Amino acid sequence: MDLHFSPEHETFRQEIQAFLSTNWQFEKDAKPAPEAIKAFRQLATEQGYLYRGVPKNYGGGEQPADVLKAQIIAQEFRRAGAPTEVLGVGTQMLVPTLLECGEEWQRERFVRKTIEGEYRWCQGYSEPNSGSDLASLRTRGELVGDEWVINGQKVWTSYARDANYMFALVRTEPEAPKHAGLSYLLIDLNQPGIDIRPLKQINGGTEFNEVFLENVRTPASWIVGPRGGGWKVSRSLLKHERNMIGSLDRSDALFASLLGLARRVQRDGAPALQDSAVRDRLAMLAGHLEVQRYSNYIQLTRESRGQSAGLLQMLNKLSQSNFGHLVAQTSLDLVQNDALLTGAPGRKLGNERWMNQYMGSLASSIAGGTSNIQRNIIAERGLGLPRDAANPTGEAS
Amino acid sequence: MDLHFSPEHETFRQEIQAFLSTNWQFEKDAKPAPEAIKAFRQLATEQGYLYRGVPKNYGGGEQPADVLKAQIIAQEFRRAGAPTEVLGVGTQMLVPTLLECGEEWQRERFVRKTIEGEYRWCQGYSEPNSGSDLASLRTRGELVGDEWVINGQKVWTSYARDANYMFALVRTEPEAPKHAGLSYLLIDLNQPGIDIRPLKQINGGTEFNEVFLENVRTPASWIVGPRGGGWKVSRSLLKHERNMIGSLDRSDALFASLLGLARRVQRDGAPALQDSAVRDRLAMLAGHLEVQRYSNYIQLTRESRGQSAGLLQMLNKLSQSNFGHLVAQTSLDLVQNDALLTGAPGRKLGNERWMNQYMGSLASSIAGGTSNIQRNIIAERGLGLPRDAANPTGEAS
Amino acid sequence: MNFDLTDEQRAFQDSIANYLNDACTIPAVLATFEAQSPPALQYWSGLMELGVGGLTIPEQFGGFGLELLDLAAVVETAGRFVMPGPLIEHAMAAYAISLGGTEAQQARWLPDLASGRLRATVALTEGQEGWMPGDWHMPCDDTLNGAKHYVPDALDADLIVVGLSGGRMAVVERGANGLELTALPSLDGSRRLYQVTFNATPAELLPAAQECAQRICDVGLVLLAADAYGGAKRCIEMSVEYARQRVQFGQQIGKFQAVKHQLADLAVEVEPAAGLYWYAAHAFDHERPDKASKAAALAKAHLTDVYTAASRRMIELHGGIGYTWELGAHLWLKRAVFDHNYLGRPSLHRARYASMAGW
Amino acid sequence: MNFDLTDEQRAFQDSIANYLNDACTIPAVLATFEAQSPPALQYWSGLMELGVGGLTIPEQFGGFGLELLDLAAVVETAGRFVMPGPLIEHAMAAYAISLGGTEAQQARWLPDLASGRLRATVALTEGQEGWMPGDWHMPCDDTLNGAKHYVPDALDADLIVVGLSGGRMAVVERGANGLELTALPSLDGSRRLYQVTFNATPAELLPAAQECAQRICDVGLVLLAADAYGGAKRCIEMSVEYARQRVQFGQQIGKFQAVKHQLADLAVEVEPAAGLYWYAAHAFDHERPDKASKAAALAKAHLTDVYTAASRRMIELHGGIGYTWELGAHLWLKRAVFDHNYLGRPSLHRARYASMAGW
Repeated sequence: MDLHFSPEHETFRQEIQAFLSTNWQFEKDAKPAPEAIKAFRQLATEQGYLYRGVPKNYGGGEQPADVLKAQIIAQEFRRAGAPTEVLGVGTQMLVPTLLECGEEWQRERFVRKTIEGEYRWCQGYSEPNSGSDLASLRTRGELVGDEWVINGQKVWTSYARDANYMFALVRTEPEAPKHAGLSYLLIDLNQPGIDIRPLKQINGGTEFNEVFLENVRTPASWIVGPRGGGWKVSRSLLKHERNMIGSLDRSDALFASLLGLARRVQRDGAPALQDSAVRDRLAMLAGHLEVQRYSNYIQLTRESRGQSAGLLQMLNKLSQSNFGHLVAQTSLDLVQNDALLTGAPGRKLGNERWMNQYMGSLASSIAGGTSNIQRNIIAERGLGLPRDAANPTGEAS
Repeated sequence: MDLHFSPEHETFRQEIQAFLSTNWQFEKDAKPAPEAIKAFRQLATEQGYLYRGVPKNYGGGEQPADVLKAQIIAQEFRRAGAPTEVLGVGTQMLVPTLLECGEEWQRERFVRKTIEGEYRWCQGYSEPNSGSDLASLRTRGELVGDEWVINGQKVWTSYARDANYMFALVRTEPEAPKHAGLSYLLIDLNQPGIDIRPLKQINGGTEFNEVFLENVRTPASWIVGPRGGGWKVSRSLLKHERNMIGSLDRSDALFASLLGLARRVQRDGAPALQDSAVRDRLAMLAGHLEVQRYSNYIQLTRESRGQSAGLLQMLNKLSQSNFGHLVAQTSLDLVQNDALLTGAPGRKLGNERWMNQYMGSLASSIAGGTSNIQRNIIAERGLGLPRDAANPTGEAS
Repeated sequence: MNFDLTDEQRAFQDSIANYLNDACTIPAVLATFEAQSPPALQYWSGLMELGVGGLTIPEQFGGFGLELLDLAAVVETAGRFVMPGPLIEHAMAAYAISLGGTEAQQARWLPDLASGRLRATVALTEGQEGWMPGDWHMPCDDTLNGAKHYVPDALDADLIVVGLSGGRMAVVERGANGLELTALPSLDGSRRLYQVTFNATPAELLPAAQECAQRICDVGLVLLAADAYGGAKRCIEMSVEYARQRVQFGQQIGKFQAVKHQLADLAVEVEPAAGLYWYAAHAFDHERPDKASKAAALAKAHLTDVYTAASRRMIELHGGIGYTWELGAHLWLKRAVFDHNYLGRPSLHRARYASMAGW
Repeated sequence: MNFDLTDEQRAFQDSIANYLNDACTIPAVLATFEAQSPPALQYWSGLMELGVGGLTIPEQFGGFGLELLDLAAVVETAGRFVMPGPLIEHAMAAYAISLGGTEAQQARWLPDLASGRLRATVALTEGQEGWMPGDWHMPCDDTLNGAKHYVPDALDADLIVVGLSGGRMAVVERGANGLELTALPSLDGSRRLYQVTFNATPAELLPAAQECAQRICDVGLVLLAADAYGGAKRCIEMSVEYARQRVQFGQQIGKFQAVKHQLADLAVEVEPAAGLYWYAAHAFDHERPDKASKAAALAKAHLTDVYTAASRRMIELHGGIGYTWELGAHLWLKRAVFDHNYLGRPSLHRARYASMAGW
């Protein structure tokens, strides 16, 4: 057992640090011009620090998989405040899918422009009547001549207003059984018939949107995988969706803030952190946090050896949501009066910022597979309990 | 709203107190002779204080239903340490069933001797493969001449070794659908073919037994209700099974002991009860206890008016189990080192007595309908969620 | 033994519910969040017409002279509808004048508080926590100087009852000299909060308030508990309703055993807990003040904890739609947070309970 | 970055499991509860033949000189089988002599502790709580006087390492003058407890133990955490197994979504938590003692809480049969309670963690 990095990896870290100190000299709070960012990304990609899983000929960094190097890059880039890969479903979901299931011309056409940030994608999966149950999607696509004509409605589409393209699951084979009737289509959003409406969230944010599609058209060839194979293509993404390191960082930061809150807030004339009930509660949370940390290390270790992290991997999301709920409950007790407030434009945000976490922790047990669906998956695929058609896992049964 | 009893009921209380001071003059710790107890019970029954729901001609007290009078009787008898009704499934389950579903000769033959304690009953429902799912019972009864011949095995039979009779659900109509094949039979245990084996429990107690029946015989007429009607007959008992007052008393006593424990036990050189985490936890439990108390009052009030207590009634058992689990968790934290011990013959019992509650609280979420079955009942019958054949409620679907 | 609401109390709840069912729809409450001006007024007149303002005000001052339980039952119903406006604070202020004012003060203000012509609120905490009388530090001079925080619906109030050092209380009238209101960004937009600053502001002391300051706080605790019970119960009903309608994987989601059990677990927490606020309200009028205070603290702590759990569960159960502004499930969540921390977090009141219980 | 057990550690776990699978069946462990004489011996020789006794004892004294993690991995496996006997206490005693004894003492005792020819236990608390070195009050004189409580498997022990005032430690040998053992009725009958009384009993001081007394306790905390993890994991496996076999209402109970979710919720608590004890064990050998103590406290607190929850859930899930003595599910429940409160309840160690974290 060794929690340090190998000499090889430490050398790699120094290499990165040298690269960054030469090529990214902005202060933490500086706002560099978009061109500077673009140029830096390109350089870092050429060095093989970004888009490591994407071949060079599509504009990627093309490096052998090494989760430890990936972690070192993430750590050092963050420390330097340097731009990382463009975030979003385009780079994180579409690109890996195209690399795995796309045709050559599709990769050439879409990958480079996506990782350079020119094509910005949104995901068209969920529909109003298909939240957990994606197999029941109803948005229809009909092949008319050499074009798909698409009609329907998508929902929970993050950042659709910033996107110029969508990848979507569309029912193209209405006669086929549920899962077999879906195709994975790419759609240009810059056309008539597309109507994007922001969905206001309970915390006042509007990252989500409804997208209405009325006689929207896309070329017949803009299909990834075979007709009716969209479900399978969309599932191939699952292994690319994870970003454990980021989630552990968030938990660490969350806990550190909570501890700070408990130090700042007074209870009975002393910092709340001196109250034995608060100490017990925070130490309990610390236990959960360390569990996440070491589980993360175990997964990194196994993946870096090409082994499967098995059940552990299936537990990450639920662990994470549970932690968020526990933090929410604790913070409500600690913020006292400021829980009655919310952020307002132009007003300095105090402890009421915790109310965003209080609400946001609910989103995390809904988005990306509800906690109940997670439990089905854990029980059936993880623990091997007998499957039951009436116990959905978001999976074709 | 009035938490006091009416003048009529207070007069009744005085009447009871007068009766008790005249007729039960034993000290709290005295051990009166069985004859004295029997004579007292008979007198109290003639006065209409015991067996109030049983007609005089079967030896009962025969009084109009009045839950408040029943509560007053229970309170005053307990305060005086006077004998109450004979406890057990005979008086609490069989007698009401016979009164509701039995034939006249059955009532005459069995009721009086049961309430006088001469006939001691055990219940033959559960079987090894039918815990929650009673409809799948397999013990068979065949009518041979004018006798039922019974073969099979019952389990979880409380106090079977003290009983001389059993009432049992027996499959007499093997061709009929699951629930329709059961009959409710009365069986004399004093015959060959009965083999009673104690089941040792996790806390070392042996109240439960297995009862093996091999060619056991009972007269053809010792059937309550029609052939194949046993399921329905057994369900008619449900409304007699409750004893809310007793359960609230138990919760009160449990909480008072826990508080005493927290006062006695030292933590950081002071009574644990001075620790803010312990205070918070106990106040939280006090909330649950008061919820039970007032829910109990509401139910008493409604029942005394002939109204239904509806959903509240369905929640009692789960509330009670949940409270037991919370107490168990809290006591484990409080008893500290004594949690490592258990009671031993001849040794004065200290704080380790809590380990009995710690284990017993598990029994309460298993016995008499598991907590999961309770949740199904609450959701379907209480909240009106759609029934599902795959969500058992212990009820014929 | 009679532990239940009376037929009259239930009938009154029904008439309030009938009114709010039309007037206080989810879109209407959502609109109050977005309105520039304070939102309370629209429900105020309706409720006052129904007589709510005077329920617990003595008959000689134009009220009905009823008990706190009668009012609490109404607040339960208002809580079901997450009704906007300072119903609870108005009642606390009226109690302060009833119990702490001179006869002249009572005669001057109570009739108009009963009819709803005057609206009142209370200004208690000066910063963090500090809701209970022992925590009030504003000096009690001829005029008031200092600031009070988290004052609900102050802009709309004709009278503000202010907590002062030593547990004293005084009344400040709308537009008084040196009175300044700053709107705070309120999480529960249907209960708008203000910072209230006093600068040599004239105020009228309620001479007997000092002896009953805790009782006035207890009124608030009991009514918050009632609001929480009503809200939590409604959360279950809405969840059940949604679970019966929403179809996923070819069946109503209410058929999934996991959903059933989550709702059953919620029912067991919420449903039997009404008695906590009933008893606390009843004790206010019929028991020694210390016993009533204890019951009020426990009811507030327990029921507002239950409410936050219930509202969170409701949102989760609704899935993505539950997280949308439009659906309005968040109204209950935000009210639950208000009830939870306004007048002090549950753990504070559990600690008070423990002390009052002599632990 | 390499955070996992090694292939060697796993292989060793497997060989222990193979042995215990035959030797340490549920009926065998149940029999130890009922046996008149202490039950540890039957597994002792088997484990010692496999080399467990000497894992962490230095090579020059006949051990393997491995790290605490190597031993903890074995204890995890023993925990899976609720193995009777003082494995943990034996290890604590051996560490006390390794770290605190003179070279002569080491040479005298360690080889026999490594081979298992000698068995050892530890005597720490003197009444309520009082497990950590600062709580030991027995005077450290030429001979020992006083009593220690809750001493596991003392009757079977050749050496008892006793905690003394000022965090000192001394060794008492079997049959020493004035040494008296009284059996206590132990909830976990596979770890029998004794009250040990000393009456002018000769003892040999471990001169350097005072500096490392906390480290010796940390060994115990880490190993209890490992035992708890192994036990909790086994509870899930047995529950899953039963849920796959038991049929009610015409289907395996593991098909019911409620059962699925209860087990999934358990898995999320148990499965990822192994790293807590791994890290604590690793830190013992590779980090500053204060950092290692902190990790040990957290691992013990967290994992033993998880274990009690898992064992209770397992019994509930088994229904009536789970409540029977014969099935043996209670063995895990009782071990969970032992692990939970032996060496101090979780809330105590969370409070210690909070202090060590500088909160």
